[in-house]
Parts: sequence; C-alpha cells; structure tokens
Amino acid sequence: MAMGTSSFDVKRAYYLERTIRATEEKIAEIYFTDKVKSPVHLSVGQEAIAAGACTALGGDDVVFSNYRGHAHYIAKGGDLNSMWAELYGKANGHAGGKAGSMHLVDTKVNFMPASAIVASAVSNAVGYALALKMRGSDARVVCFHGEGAADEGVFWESLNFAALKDIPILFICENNGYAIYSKQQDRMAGKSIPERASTFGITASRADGFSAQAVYGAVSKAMAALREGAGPLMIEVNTYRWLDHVGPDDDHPGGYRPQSDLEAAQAIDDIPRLAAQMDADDVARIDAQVADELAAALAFAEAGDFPDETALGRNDYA
Amino acid sequence: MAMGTSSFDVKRAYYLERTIRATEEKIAEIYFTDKVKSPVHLSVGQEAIAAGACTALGGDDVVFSNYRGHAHYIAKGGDLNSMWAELYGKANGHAGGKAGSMHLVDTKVNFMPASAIVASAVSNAVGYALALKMRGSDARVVCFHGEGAADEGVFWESLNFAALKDIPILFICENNGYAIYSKQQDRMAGKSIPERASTFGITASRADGFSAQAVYGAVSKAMAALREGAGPLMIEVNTYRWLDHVGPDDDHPGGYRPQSDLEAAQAIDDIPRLAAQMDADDVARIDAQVADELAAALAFAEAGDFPDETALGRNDYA
Amino acid sequence: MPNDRILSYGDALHEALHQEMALDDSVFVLGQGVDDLKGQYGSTLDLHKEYGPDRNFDVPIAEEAITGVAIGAALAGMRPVNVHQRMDFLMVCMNQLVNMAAKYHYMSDGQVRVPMVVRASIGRSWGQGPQHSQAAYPFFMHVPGFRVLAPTTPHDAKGGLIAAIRDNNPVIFIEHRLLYANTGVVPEDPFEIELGKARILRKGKDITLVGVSYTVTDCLRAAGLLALMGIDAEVIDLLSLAPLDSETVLKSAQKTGHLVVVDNTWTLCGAGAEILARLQEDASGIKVKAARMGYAPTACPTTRCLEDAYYPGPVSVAQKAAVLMGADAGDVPTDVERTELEEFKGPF
Amino acid sequence: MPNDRILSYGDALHEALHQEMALDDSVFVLGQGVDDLKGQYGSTLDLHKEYGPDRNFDVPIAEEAITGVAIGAALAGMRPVNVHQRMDFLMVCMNQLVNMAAKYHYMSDGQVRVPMVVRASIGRSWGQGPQHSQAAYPFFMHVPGFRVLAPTTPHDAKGGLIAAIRDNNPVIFIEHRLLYANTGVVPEDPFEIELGKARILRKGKDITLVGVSYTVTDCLRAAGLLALMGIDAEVIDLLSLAPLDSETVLKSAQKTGHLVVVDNTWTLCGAGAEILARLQEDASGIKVKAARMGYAPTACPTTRCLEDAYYPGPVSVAQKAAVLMGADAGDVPTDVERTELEEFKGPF
Ligand SMILES: Cc1ncc(C[n+]2csc(CCOP(=O)(O)OP(=O)(O)O)c2C)c(N)n1
Ligand SMILES: Cc1ncc(C[n+]2csc(CCOP(=O)(O)OP(=O)(O)O)c2C)c(N)n1
Ligand SMILES: [Mg+2]
Ligand SMILES: [Mg+2]
Repeated sequence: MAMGTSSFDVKRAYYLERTIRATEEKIAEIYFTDKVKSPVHLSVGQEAIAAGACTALGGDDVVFSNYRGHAHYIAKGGDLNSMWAELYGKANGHAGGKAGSMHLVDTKVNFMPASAIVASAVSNAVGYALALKMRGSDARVVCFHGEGAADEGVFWESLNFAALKDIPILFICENNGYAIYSKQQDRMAGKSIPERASTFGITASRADGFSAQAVYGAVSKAMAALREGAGPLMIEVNTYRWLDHVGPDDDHPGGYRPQSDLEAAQAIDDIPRLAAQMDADDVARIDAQVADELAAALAFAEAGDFPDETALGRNDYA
Repeated sequence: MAMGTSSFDVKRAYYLERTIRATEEKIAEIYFTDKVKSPVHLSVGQEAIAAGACTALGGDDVVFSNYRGHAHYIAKGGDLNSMWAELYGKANGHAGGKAGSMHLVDTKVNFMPASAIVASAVSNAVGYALALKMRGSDARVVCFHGEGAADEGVFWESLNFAALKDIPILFICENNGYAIYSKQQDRMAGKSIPERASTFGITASRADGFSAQAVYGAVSKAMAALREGAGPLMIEVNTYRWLDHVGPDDDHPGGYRPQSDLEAAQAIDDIPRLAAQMDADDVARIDAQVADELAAALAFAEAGDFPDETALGRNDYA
Repeated sequence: MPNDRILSYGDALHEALHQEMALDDSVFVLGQGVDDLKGQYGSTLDLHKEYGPDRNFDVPIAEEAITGVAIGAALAGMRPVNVHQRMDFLMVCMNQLVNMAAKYHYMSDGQVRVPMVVRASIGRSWGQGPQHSQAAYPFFMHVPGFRVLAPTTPHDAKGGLIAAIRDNNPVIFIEHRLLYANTGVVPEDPFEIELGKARILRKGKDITLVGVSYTVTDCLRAAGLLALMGIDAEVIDLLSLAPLDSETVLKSAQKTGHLVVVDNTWTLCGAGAEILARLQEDASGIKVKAARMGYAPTACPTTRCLEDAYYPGPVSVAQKAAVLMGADAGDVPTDVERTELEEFKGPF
Repeated sequence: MPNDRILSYGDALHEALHQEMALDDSVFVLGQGVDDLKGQYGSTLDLHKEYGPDRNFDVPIAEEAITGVAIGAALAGMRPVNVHQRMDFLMVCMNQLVNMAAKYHYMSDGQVRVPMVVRASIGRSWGQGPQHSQAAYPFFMHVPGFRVLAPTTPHDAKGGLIAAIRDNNPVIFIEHRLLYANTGVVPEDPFEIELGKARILRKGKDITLVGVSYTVTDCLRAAGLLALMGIDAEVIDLLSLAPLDSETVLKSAQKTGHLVVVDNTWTLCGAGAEILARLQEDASGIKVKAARMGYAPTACPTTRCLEDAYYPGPVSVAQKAAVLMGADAGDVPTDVERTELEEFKGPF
C-alpha cells in the first residue's frame, strides 16, 4: 500500500497549509456574497495539524473528521474543485450539494462523511478500524476530533472499546482550548485528556500542533506502531483557532478570549516558519500554484449547475 | 438534622443484613408461586454494603439506587410492609404496584425511584445534589451503582460535571465483578474505576464490601467530609453476588463463574461475622424480630388488594 | 400598562425567563452557551448577571448527563430550564427524556415529579443540513408523560414559556430558528397561555390550514395566496402538540370540509398523521378532504435549491390546498415574500 | 427438503444468523450477552463457537458507542447485527441511529452505506414495568433512512432477518419477547421475505384487524372470538413498518368497510395513526369505519392487573371490533387462552 512520505516534506506541508489557508480565507472573503449558504467552521490557525498528520498517512488510510473538516480533507489529498463545488451547493460537488461544508466526504481519498454532531464519529472510526482489523487490512484509521468531543460520554466509551479490543486506530485530539465560546477548563474537571485516556487503556502522548513537522513526527511514529500491531493511540495537539467558531469573522472583539492569545498564536504561525526553511523560489512557485488551483476550483464551482429537483430523492435508500 | 449513628452499631447492621437476607431468601423461596410477577434482582451476598453505608447516613440524606435496590431500601429505613406489597403488585405497595421490584421508591425515607436503565440515575443523583447545594441544605446524596454503570459514557459525564461544579455527593460503586454474565475485565480496559474517576476530578477510594463495619467507616468519613464542604467522592467496594443476576437461582452451574468464587465469598459472609461479635441472646432476639417482621410484611402484602383499573390513569401527569 | 407593546420572539423568551427567575428562585437555566455573548438568540442573555452564575450557566457538551442533572434537580423541587441549540442534539439524551423524565412521576405513583423545561431550536435557516435541522416532536407526542409546546408568535413564546416553567411535568419547548427575530404584541406582565389549546390565527370558511411552529407562517402566507384566488382559508397554529388540541382542528375542518396539516418535520407518524387519524375516527360529520405535508422523505440536503424542494413553503401549501379544493395548482400565485428566510444569513 | 419443518421463533432467528454467517464473512454479531449461556433467547447461542469470538461477541454496556462501532464497521463493508436485550435501551443510542446511521448514505449522496441490523426485543411478559417494555418503532418510521421489520411468525423471523442482513440500509428488527417460543413452519434453506409487504394471515369479509408483532396474535384470537359472534375478520400482520405496506391494509379495509389497527406501543403518532391518516387521505372508496388501539396513554405499570388493562388483548380487540360493527361489546366471549403469556414466567 501507499505509505506516507518517509521523512517530513517541508514543501508538501507548506503547499498544503497554504492551500488550506488560502481556501479558508477565500471562504471568509466571499462569505458575505452568500454563495456558500451554510455554516462554515474554518481552521485558520490550525492548518499545521492537518498538514503534518495527513502527510504521514498512506492513501489507503482512512480519515474521520468533523464539521471543521476543510483542512483535513485538503490535506488528505482531497479534490479542491469538488470541495468548492460542494460548498457552493452545486451538482458537481462531491456529494452533489447535499453535504456542504459540514459533511465533506470523498471515498476516493478515503475521507469518510464528516459529522456535525460532536464526538459522534469517534465510535464510527473505531468500528471502521475494527472492520479493517477483521479483514487483516494494512490500512489504518485516523480520527480527528476537538477537545470538546471529550466532554461527551460516548468518547470515553469509544476509547474503552478500542482499547478493550486492541483496535489499531489513532485519535488526534485538536485542542484549541474552546468549544464555541466555552473554555476547556469550564467544561472539564480533573486531569488532561491524555491522562484520562491512559486510564482507559489508550497510549496517549502530545505534540506541538503549531508545527506540521512536530505533528508529522508524532503521527509517523504512531502510524508505524499501528502498522506493527499496536493498539489504540492518541496524540493531543495544542492549537488555536484564529477566527470565530463558525463563520468568517474574528471573534476576539467579543471579549471571551484575549487578543493577546491570538497574537501569541500568530507569532508562531507555521506557514512563515515553513517558508523560512525553503528557497524563496520554491515559496513563490508554490504560492503561485496555490493561487492558480484555488482560482480554478472557484471557477469550477461557479461553472457548476445547481442540482435539479430530481436529486432530492436520489440516494434516499441504498 | 438527623445524623447517622456516630459509631458503628453492630446490632443495627446485623439486624439490617438479616432483614435483607431474609427478605431476599423469601423472595427466592416463593418466586415459583408467581406472587411476585416481575424480574427480581437479589442482593444476597451484598448486604454488608447497604447496611454499612446506610447506617452512616442521616434520615434527610437522599439515596439513589437501581433495579438491585431491595437492600438499599431496607437499609435506608424503608417500610418492609409497603415494599412487600409493592413486590406483590398490590394497592398498598408504596407505589400502588406500579413500581414493583425494579423501581422501589419512598420519599418518606428519601429513597428516590430506582431506575432499571444502567447508569442513568447517576446524573439524576448529581442533579439532586446540585439542587441541595443551591438550597444550602445539609442533606447529602448517596448514589449506589454497579461497576457495570461505569461502562456507560453518561457515568463519566456525570462524574465530570459533579467535579466541575464541586457538588457534594458520594458515589458508591458496588463492584461484584459482573454485569449479568459479563466479567468486568471483558468490558473494561485500562485502569480501575477509582483510578479513572480520579482523572475526572473525583476523590476516590476503596473499602471492603464484605464488611459492613469497613463500609460504615469509609462512608462515615466521606459523609463527614461532604458535610464540611468536600466535592464529589467515590468509594468502590468489592462484593460478590451469590445468586443469578436476575431471579431466584444459583447460577454457578451455568459455568460462567467458578463455584470456588462463591465459596470464597461465603466464607467471609458478614452475617456470621457480625453475629460472632454479638451476645447470643441478641442474635436470637434479632433473628426472631426479623422473622416476625418479615411474616408481618408478607401478611400485609397478602392482605392487600390489587389496584383497580382506575389506578391505571392515576398520576399520568403531575 | 399598554397592551400593544411590540417585542421580538427572542426577547419575549428572555422576558419570560427574567420574570420567572425573579418570581421563583427554584427556576434556573442551564445549557451550552446560555451565558455566552450570544445567549441563545438573546433569550438567555446576561441572565447570570442578574441572577448569579448558579442560575444561568454553561455546561459541558454532555447532553445525556446534563439532562439527567436537570431531572435530578427537578426531583429535588427545582424548575430547571435546559436549553439546546438544536433539537437534533436531543437524540443524545433521549434516554434521559424518554426513560427517566417521562417515567418518574407515574412509576412512583405520584411521589415525585419532574417540573423541567427542555428548550430546543429547530428548523431550516441556512444550509443546516441533515443533522442540524430536525424537529423530532412526534417522538414526544408518542411517549406519554410530556407536554410539548411549539409557539409561533412572540406572545405565545412568552406565555408558553411561563406556562411551561410552572407546569409540573417535563415540557419540550420548541423554537424555530426563523422565528426569533419576528416581532409581535407581548403583554409586559407575566402571563400563562393555556396548555393544550390550539390558536385560530385567521378565520376562514373554505379550507383549514394547520401549521406547527414556522409552518404556521407558511400557512398564513398560503392563505394570502389563496385569498387572491377567492379561497378563504382558516389558519390554525397547533401550538400545543401534547396535549394535542385536535378538537379545535376537527371543528374547523368539519366546518370548511377541507384540511391541510403542514408538519414541521416528516409526515410519517407526525402530527398530521395523528390529526388525520382522529378525523378518520371521528364519525360525526361529513367526510373532510384532508392532506398532509411536511419535509420530503429524505434526510435534509444542505444546498439551498434542494432545501427549497425539501421544505414546505407558502406556495406548495397553497397549491396543495388549491388541489384539494378542486382548483388548479397552476393558478396559485407564486410571488410571496419571506423576509425572515431571505434575511437569515450565516454563519449560524 | 421437507417444507413442513417446525421451528421456534428463536431457533428460526438462530438459523438465519447461522446461515448468513456461513455464506458471508462480512456478517458478524455483537451485543450484550450474545455469547453468554442464554444467547438472547437462543438466537445467538454458541455462534462464536462456530464462527469464532470475533464474529459473535459480548460488548460493554455502552449502547451509543457500540452502535457507532457497528455503523463504522458497516461503512467499511461489514454487515453487523447488533443485538439489544430491550428496545428501551435504544434510547441510549438514538443519536447514532437517527443522526448517523439514517443519514450517512444520503448525505454522502450515495458514497457510503450502512448495511446493519439492529435487533431489539420488545414488549410485555412479566412485570417489565415502564423502562423494560417499550417499543419505539414509530420513531424509526418517522425518520427516513430506516427499514423497520417486526416479524410475528417463525417463518418471517428467519426470512426477515436474512432479508435485513442482506439489505444495504440500517434495519430495525423488532422481536417480541412472547414470540420466541412460538413455533411454526420454517423452510430450511436460506430465504428472504420481501421487505415492505404486509401479510394477510386470515381472510375475512366483515372487518380488518391489523396487528404489529405480538398484537397480531391478539388480532388472530380476537378473530376467533368474533367468529363465534358471526363476524368474519380479516387479520393482517403489518410485518414491515418501513416501508409501510398501507396498500394491503387499505385494500382490505375498503373491502370490509371496517378497520382496527392494534399498535404494539402507544397510539399517538403510531403505526395506526399513519394508517388511518392514509385511509383519510384515500379518496377512492367508501368511508371506512376505523379505530386504533394500543398501550394505555401512561407509562407501563408493573403489577399484572394494571398490565392487563394497559395492554390490548384478544378480548379488548374483539370488543373494539364488535362496537365498530355495531354489535354489543358485552356479547364478545371472554374466554380465550394465551398460553405463551400464562407460561412466560420470570425471572426475565
Ligand atoms: C452533540 C452536540 N452537542 C452540541 C453541539 C454544538 N456544537 C457544535 S461545535 C461545538 C464545539 C465543539 O468543540 P471542539 O470539539 O473542541 O471542536 P472545535 O469546534 O473547537 O474544533 C458544539 C458544542 C453539537 N454539534 N453536537
Ligand atoms: C442501558 C442499559 N443497557 C443494558 C441493560 C441490561 N442490564 C440490566 S442489569 C445489567 C448489568 C449491570 O451490571 P452492574 O452495573 O455491574 O450491576 P449489577 O447487576 O452487577 O448489580 C445490564 C447490562 C440495562 N438495564 N440498561
Ligand atoms: Mg475545541
Ligand atoms: Mg456488577
């Protein structure tokens, strides 16, 4: 099976982070036009996680994401054109407009339909991994979730079951400190998520979510262990969401989190840090490529037709 | 408010354990007559926990139990007559026959309606304790649950919330090692329930569930701490269910658990151990009292009428 | 006090909470984000500043336990109001609602009761998709033990919420997202609407249109379209789903001879099914011509053009009514404004 | 192979699983206690011995996650059969069922599918009380995306379970506790019944009685009582609740002119409501006299004497039918045997 690159690929990570950032910023920029008629949960500031993690995966590996899934989808090798068409609600979107931003799905790149119910895909990911294990597959499952997912009991049930059955799966906990406007410490008592997880039989560790390289390193190691037969693993990555929980705006003026936190996060933004490791030519070339691809994707979406009414009843039952 | 006795009362514990045992054995004995027309979950072998814990409570303290609740109800000072009438499905049962064995309830002794859905009353207990806290009450809540309740995610959600809001409540985990025929280690990965609980912000300890005195000691200490303002506490007590999960039989011939475990549990049965600490006269007197009270309760139940059809619609809405 | 004061639906809810919290210290509010800067469409805004952080507080994303906590507090005599941003999330706590809240009073033969309110937002607005648009009220109509209210007007939002808080049963209180900004006359003093009563919003003699929550506005607009065709529609806001006031509906339907019930969910086993079944059982009058409408029988698609086909609307309701009356669907005028739908923009 | 082989309902289910597991290694069974000494009324007994502990295994008491695991495995191409000892416990995993299982196929526009079976026991037997007796099938009729089957005969138990396993949608498969011991003719070879088809179990010309799962036996016995009064009842086993075969029912009702639907749950927004609503909408024939029955509108009481009043039974069904026919309820004979109910003893 196709494996991830064997060592961290700065250019690839830069390309992915730039593509994600450019996409998200474009969404924010055009949101007022109402071309994207659905809630959008942007990952601006969190790109390093998706880029670092997904470049450590093979094509056969399966990703479960959530409503904040643009970054994961792009990093997993998703199709920017069909994603943009999906955001536009067009028939040439990968789910013909039925999914929209919150439910990105593309089985061609083993990206499962994202759920907008907090924590609820975690057990689905475990079940998928169980099936792969029963089948003796080499593919592995990675499940992205926010720290808020750990509020839900089903999260702990899922961890327990994965550990009980020694199911090879990697949970990546993207801890941005908030669930909507609610701080983690206002929702969670006791120890950290990894510490809790370890009492549920999960081998849990942490990585620097502001660095794709750090995430790549941690995830590569985890994937190697999973392929060698390790049971469930968790990596908690710290991160920071620059924009509002939902929608295109900067919510810091709302006052629930300090401007200084944003500035601190921006100071360690991975994109310029990666760029600094690259030739200026490469940076310019990739920037241009990203701009071209984004423009093409937008054009693809704009050119697409809206689905006609017959699409409504399509795929109601399998 | 009324407090528990200030030191362990051997005779009271003996009286309670004998009453519970005699009641449960009587249920088992007459079950074939179909006078008790509902599933019964007996606590034979587990009496020391209820007796030890409830003698450490005051009358105003509130108990949440479950379908295996006869022991808790009796130990909390419940009315043996109305309980037996309830088991018989009679109008003079404390819930007029609507509750039956699985849902014992008696607000006169602050015994909340027991639930037959595993783990689901745990959050109700937390909510009750929250209300008492908001009201500034001195009463405290004790929530009995099996180790199987910890399989459910809502259990961990409830613990988290209790810790987060610093709610004074005592969880008593009756760990008999099994949920129906399923061993704890076949359902639960990782660390023990107290170890898990402590990562959820709960101060958790253990006590010897085969000794009412040990349970009394642990619970008294916990209640004192709760009254002084401590947040949520848990005591896990080990125990062993002598009979089948449900119904009157010995299920060891079924082969899912070894006969030797039963023998080991019976060897440390608390009832003879308590008797050994008492005067023979007291033992005989209490035994006679228990027999009398049980006979009276049975007579009360036998004499009661079945509810008439008008009871069906009664209390459909409040 | 003037009785023509205008308030929005969201502000009417806020006023109801505010007044009840002042009157009765057993009332408190809990729910995700209730104390945040948006305060559930303004309805819980800053209540903690007035009544303290113990009486309007944020909770973990743990619907099952939080519902259980509310139930437990209600058992202890409190009157919790538990707010959910979306009714879809009630699926996470159905066990507490169906197996616990709806059962405790009866199974204890009246020894305990569960006076709690479960507020939940429903419905379309802005590409909410399959998991953020559902209104599972038939579940709570089916299971005995609940009261279910779905107010459409700001007046009934306030009077309904106060009645719900004061009621001694678990009340499912349904708020459509597109209604929060609607305005209407709302008395300032606390008042209760009568539970179990539908409300006739428009008198008419030819056909009865019945809506639930936001579909009431579809019915009202449909009535406007039908009026242009010379059809005089009576419009009923079902308002109370449990107890269900089928009497008012059936009386109207017997009068007009025609009935369309527009559910705010799928039709199968919905409120329309229940009402039509009662009409069928009713041996009294003429045979009423009746039809049901509701969501298309699929999950909700996200894209607007399919949403438009998925949801009933003024035109489709009027068309259904016209056909039932023997008129031509093609004759129904199709230009109708739905400002609240056009004006509702993301991100929510 | 003889086609008059007699099997119990429980054994028919076991045979269905056995055969499908042999035929298709993507089929596996998971659920609390499926590999224990009782094996869910024998239906899963020792399957792990034949097919290995990976294909018939016990799970933690964690319905939400376990349902999610089954869904995830189904997404990956497996065909899980998830067994629940009581349908009440589905309330714990409604989120996975309603928000995930029923949505994945549609919201991915067909990219994925969820071929899983959720088996759940329902109903009365022995003082099960309010939390151990519910049958929430109207929930799954209401929400699009499910198939819902409730076989009454051993034949349909086997053919239905095989059809459910082979279907590519989430199937809710409902088994009444009092049916497991019933026996009937069951073909030995694997076979599927057609999903979406009701079954006429008794031909009659005067009135149509429709049952769901165990209430079909009430209807059959009621037909026997009615026959003694000279009333000839047609009895229909609804069998498939989604898709709902109202066609067969309506045709029969148009023929007999009288219809009683006996739900195996509360009537409000139940299967009876849906069928009567369709009858009301149906403009074709005469006005059928129709009635619904079901559980009394309360939580289920534990004591037997109130249970008897709470549940429909042969006599009450026959009485309802008689009254609908203009006969006197008092003329309905009341001696009827229900051996499976009398014989069912605790502890379960
Ligand atoms: C069961 C459920 N409850 C509540 C919500 C509302 N909600 C949507 S996103 C969200 C926050 C989740 O936070 P986290 O898991 O940390 O992810 P983040 O948004 O920070 O990426 C909440 C509460 C939901 N979608 N599902
Ligand atoms: C939600 C739910 N799932 C499954 C069951 C079936 N069930 C009844 S008792 C029980 C075992 C519970 O074990 P434990 O909590 O250890 O208590 P014990 O019976 O050992 O006292 C189970 C699984 C249930 N009642 N509720
Ligand atoms: Mg977060
Ligand atoms: Mg146990």
